[in-house]
Amino acid sequence: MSVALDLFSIVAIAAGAFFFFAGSVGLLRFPDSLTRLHALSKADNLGLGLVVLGLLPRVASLLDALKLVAIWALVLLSGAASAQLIGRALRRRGGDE
Amino acid sequence: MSVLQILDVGLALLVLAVAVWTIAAREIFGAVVGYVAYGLLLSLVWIRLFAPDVALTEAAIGSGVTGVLLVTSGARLKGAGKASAAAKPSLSLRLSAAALSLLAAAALAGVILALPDPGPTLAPEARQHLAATGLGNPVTAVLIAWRSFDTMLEKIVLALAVVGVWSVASDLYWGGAPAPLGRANPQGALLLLEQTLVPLGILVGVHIFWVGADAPGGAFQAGAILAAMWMIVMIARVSEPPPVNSRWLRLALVAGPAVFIVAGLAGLGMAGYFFAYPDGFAKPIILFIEAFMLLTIAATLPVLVAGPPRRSFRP
Amino acid sequence: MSGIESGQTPNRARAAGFRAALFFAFWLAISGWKAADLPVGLMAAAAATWASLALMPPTGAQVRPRALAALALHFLRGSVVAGFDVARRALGRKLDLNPGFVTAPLRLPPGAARDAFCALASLAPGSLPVEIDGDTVLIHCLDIKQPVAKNLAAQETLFMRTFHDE
Amino acid sequence: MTPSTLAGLVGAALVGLGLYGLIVNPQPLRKILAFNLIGSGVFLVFGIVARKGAAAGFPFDPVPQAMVITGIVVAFAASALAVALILRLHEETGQVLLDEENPASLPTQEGAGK
Amino acid sequence: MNEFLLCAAGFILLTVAAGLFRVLRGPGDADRMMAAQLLGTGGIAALLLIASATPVAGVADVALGLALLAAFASVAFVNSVGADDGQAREADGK
Repeated sequence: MSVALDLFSIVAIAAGAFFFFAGSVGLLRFPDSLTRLHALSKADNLGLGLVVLGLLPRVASLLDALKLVAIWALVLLSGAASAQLIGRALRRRGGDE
Repeated sequence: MSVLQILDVGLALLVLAVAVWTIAAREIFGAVVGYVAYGLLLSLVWIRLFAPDVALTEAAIGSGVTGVLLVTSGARLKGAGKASAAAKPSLSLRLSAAALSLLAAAALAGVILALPDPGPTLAPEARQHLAATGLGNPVTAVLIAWRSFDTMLEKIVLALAVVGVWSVASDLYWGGAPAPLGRANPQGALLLLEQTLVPLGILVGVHIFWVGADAPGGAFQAGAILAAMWMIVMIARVSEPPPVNSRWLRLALVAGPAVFIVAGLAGLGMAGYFFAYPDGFAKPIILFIEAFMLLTIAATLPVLVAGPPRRSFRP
Repeated sequence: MSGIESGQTPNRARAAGFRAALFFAFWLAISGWKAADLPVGLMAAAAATWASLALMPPTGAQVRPRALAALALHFLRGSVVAGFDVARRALGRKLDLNPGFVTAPLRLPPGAARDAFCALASLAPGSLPVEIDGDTVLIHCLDIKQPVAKNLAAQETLFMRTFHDE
Repeated sequence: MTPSTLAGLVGAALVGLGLYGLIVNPQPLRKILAFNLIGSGVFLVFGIVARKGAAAGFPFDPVPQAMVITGIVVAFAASALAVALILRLHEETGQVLLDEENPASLPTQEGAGK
Repeated sequence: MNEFLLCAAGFILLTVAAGLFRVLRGPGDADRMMAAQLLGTGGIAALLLIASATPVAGVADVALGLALLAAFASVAFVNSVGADDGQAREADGK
């Protein structure tokens, strides 16, 4: 059982790390600011979500698990809002550098 | 070398790289963003130093609130910064500055390497005081019970900083309100953030205040989080920075140090020395003082960011 | 969540109770359920409810729990697809991008519900609402050949089914 | 090398970096940044002192840590005051350089009205 | 298992640090802000991973605070670009 859970953790966290990697690559490779914003707002939220998912079997109590999920939810909210904020600021400036 | 050591070295190099960027960036704004990133990384370093209390303070104040202060002022100064980029210091000045800095860093590094291990420590005494207060978090106990003088004076420094910032105002505006933090017509995403994040932030702030008695956290960190929430509300233009002659504001600004002094004097009267907490009542008294400190910090930080009054008293 | 604010007292009281329960649950999630901490939790939830009511007056909208679950599932799946989509485009040998703007009509009236919907839409694959102008939203897309506007309309229907007025 | 020694050395390097920036950068806002770098370097040195003082069942000596917490708050207060001064200087004179060759003209009564 | 968690934390830090090249290159300030935002999210992930592998109490609360303030700098940035209080007319030469 614990081996299966460890395996689950490893797979989920590795996948999370992969999405962080993809987000960074996108941030570096994508040609203009707005597409880079996509890379940022979509990949890293998913990455953090998967890391949290992978850590869930390892927590000591249900409470810690709920706290992890709360952290992810807050980041998701912040990420969604700030992506729109930055997006509009870029649009307003005609900022496709 | 274990994985953890490699991680530590990598983190250290990253912190240094971002710090170099903060110093060397050509534009002000790039440097400011570098500093925000730097504060975030630094709180990771503090976790590695077994100092979650400090990590939380660094994340909230060092990176969060300072970041907002610098981003805001950096944008205001942007034009001026570009114009002045030409005025570079001479090579000789830079070389001598580099030599001096190198010397200072090397001397400090030498001291650090020469530190005895285990070093001199006050931890056993802190342990004694911790037992007397009934708290579980040694850092909070040190802040409020044992080294309470330092903390009280630090609160007074905050009040003095507010006086200093306000006194920069032009005479015309004295008694008025600072300029609004946000712009007119905030967009939907900002309103969403303000409507959902702020109540949750209040919960997190109270939680961090409350666990601060026994676990990492406390009035400083919680106050900074509540301050950040108030600032988001002001940036969304749902509330405006209060005028500097508002009685409620002034009460909030001095409540922390005032309650602190009263508690200290009460200790003097009842138990014989300043800040003596009577046996058995230490924990409730400490939490009482901390509650007012929380209020003062939550009020002071946004007031410092909002700056001096910019609008006349009667519009 | 949408529509004209009713301002009736029972309505407001119910909204307050609902939010207070939510905030108290959040408090329990982050702080634990030790009996000694509960009074503080109740006070914190009360403060959060007060702030929430002041910042977002209740409008008498109702939530359908099952539709909410469907909505959450939809956007969770969308978020995963979006992550894969970005990863595929970023890591491909040649950048597979066809960025551009699409305008789409919004049926939700201005207000908190619309803001929340736009936030959710920014998690959907390939689309990022950047500007709302009247009743249309300007969406930046990674690939304008995708049916972004159609997807948005479907999501909006789902959203409106979840939060409905009395 | 222990993690705390490493952090201490980073702190020393940060003090050096900050000092360099403080001297060399002519823009006051950059000087504030540099000053904050020095500050956090000093805090890190406190951090290693706290870590080496682990005793009595604590993994750290709480006294230096408490001092760092007050220090961070005071550093913020100082930064805010400095920023207010710079913004006022900018408002009055339209420039933000601390430069003897271009002395900032003294604020006049008219200038105060924006 | 702990080694794996720390490796993952290091890898995530490394990738978001690579993203920090955007702070160097820009070209716009928004790009810089995005890189800082990415560092914030990655930093939280690394923090949670490190916390799971090393015995430090209270790290979850630190992560909670960071998550709460994740958008804070971006909000201030968006709010201040082209701040229209008559002081900040920058002549961007982009």
